[in-house]
Amino acid sequence: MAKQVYYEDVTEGMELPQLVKHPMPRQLVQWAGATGDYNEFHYNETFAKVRSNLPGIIVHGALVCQFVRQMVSDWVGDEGTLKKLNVSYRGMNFPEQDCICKGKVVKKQVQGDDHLVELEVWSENPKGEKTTPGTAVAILPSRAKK
Amino acid sequence: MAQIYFNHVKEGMELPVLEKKTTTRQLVQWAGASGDFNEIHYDKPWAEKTGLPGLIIHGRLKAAFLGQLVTDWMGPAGTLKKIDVAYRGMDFPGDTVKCKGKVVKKYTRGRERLVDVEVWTENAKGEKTTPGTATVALPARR
Amino acid sequence: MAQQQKESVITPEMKKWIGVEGPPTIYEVEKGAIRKFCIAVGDTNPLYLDEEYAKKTKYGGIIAPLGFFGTPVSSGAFGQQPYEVSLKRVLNGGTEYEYIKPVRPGDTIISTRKITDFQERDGRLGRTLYTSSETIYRNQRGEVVAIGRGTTINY
Amino acid sequence: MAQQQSLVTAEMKAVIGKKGKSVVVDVEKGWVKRFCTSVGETNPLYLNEKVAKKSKYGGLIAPPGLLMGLYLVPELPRAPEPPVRLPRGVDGGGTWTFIRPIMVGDTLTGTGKIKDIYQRDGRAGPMLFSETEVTWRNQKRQVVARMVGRTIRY
Repeated sequence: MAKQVYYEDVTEGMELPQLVKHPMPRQLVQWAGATGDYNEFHYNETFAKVRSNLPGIIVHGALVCQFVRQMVSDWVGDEGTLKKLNVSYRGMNFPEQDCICKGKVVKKQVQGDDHLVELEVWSENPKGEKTTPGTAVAILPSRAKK
Repeated sequence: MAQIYFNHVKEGMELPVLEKKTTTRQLVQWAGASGDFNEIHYDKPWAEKTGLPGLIIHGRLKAAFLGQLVTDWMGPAGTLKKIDVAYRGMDFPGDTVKCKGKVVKKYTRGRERLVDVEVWTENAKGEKTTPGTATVALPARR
Repeated sequence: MAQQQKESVITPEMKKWIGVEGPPTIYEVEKGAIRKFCIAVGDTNPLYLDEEYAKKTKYGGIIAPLGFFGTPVSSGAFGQQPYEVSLKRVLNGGTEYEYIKPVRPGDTIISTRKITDFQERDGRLGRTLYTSSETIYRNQRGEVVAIGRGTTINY
Repeated sequence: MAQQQSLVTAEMKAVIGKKGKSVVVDVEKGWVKRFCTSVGETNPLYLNEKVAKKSKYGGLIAPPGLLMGLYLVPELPRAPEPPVRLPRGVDGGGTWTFIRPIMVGDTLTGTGKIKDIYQRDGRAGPMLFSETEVTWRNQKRQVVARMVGRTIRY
């Protein structure tokens, strides 16, 4: 695991390390199997185009949400805790394309015993469109409390 | 569930046919349950690129259908001892796969009452795509 | 042009459902299912996969990734509607999860969903209905482990 | 006519009988349920705790297909590469022997070995068969099942 980030290391405006995913059809089928979402436009191209009027197979929104979640989890580390994640599904991600997860610290504050950071998070498609914008709140460990 | 007994079984007797109407969705479900994520079972362009006429049904899904054919027939007091299958022909999602079986031998070994069954899947042309054999132990008599 | 007063898509029948908890859904959280979920996400965090590693962390054992409450995954937004909506097309407007306690393999998660609000607007897609819902996830000890909030868009 | 080349090398003969890594799988209720959905099985012995309790097994069992379907390629020992390129590989089928019931909740450990490697020359040219045997034990170390899988390369 990457080294632990502490509250004191964080500044407002700071960017989180990006997480780039490149989901292949196989990954969508694995997701379907893991979650039980067998909606056909996630693996059947004809179905996606003809029945659902989509440009092609699309990545499950909830999977993109998990990519964003993983980016935050990876950043907060084992000592940090993700408390809240909020995403909106605004655009589509397609398989065999990069899905780039990004984040930025918006605010940091101490609330009681908790060292909180508020984040802006989103995923982008290769066109640079934010497909899944959202916000997150995490508690980070503090060096002072160590 | 119905129970079949050893004394009712005759050599040559046919098992009730199990029909499976397959779909691509089912293959995706099978991939999730079995862990076989080979693209030839759900990614049509991929399957065609590898020289196949289209998506094909997992051989092991057909083997599992045959497992069900036998276990449905033998009933809750029966025991499946052995099943052996070979993949000989392709089947495609959307096809109805007919699972059939026939008793070839009944015999006792020690205290067990055993029945050998010939099993197979059949496509619409009547071709046996997945032939095999199974051995089950059955309760003696009612 | 004459402005025609549009009839509300929010019927009295629908309003009756606000705040009414639906039947509980029960999921058992299994290690194998967590593993499959992680493979699907491509998340190899040992906190979810490696018991030995997880034991040494503050959690004391494997936990489920946030957002996993057993299968199937509930989006927190979609669900069975007990009422008729005249607008037939549906979009998932977004979800919010609040994570309160870790979910562990062996836990049984009982979730209940209720409608919290209906809003309607005339937007880009024409008449649009926003349905807000809240799903509470509890474990077998009755502890709230997470709250999911979602918006379903009908247009 | 030229003598057909032997595909079975000394290196292959040396791996026959060698044990590979073990694979551990938990037979979990949810997995069995998803499995039954995918096959279209509704047998209560696999799905209905109450019915299964009253059966001769005394609890939920796994359908035989669960083991038949398990796809374990990465963990199983593999036959060495043949001396000539054989571009196609297919799953040729297998034999599953069920020795004890597999109960839902069991943890199974599978140990694989290459059982045999042999050549058959058919219409499609020389074919190389390799047989892998996997022995499955439960948490009580009892053998519950044995599988022999055949892979064909040609």
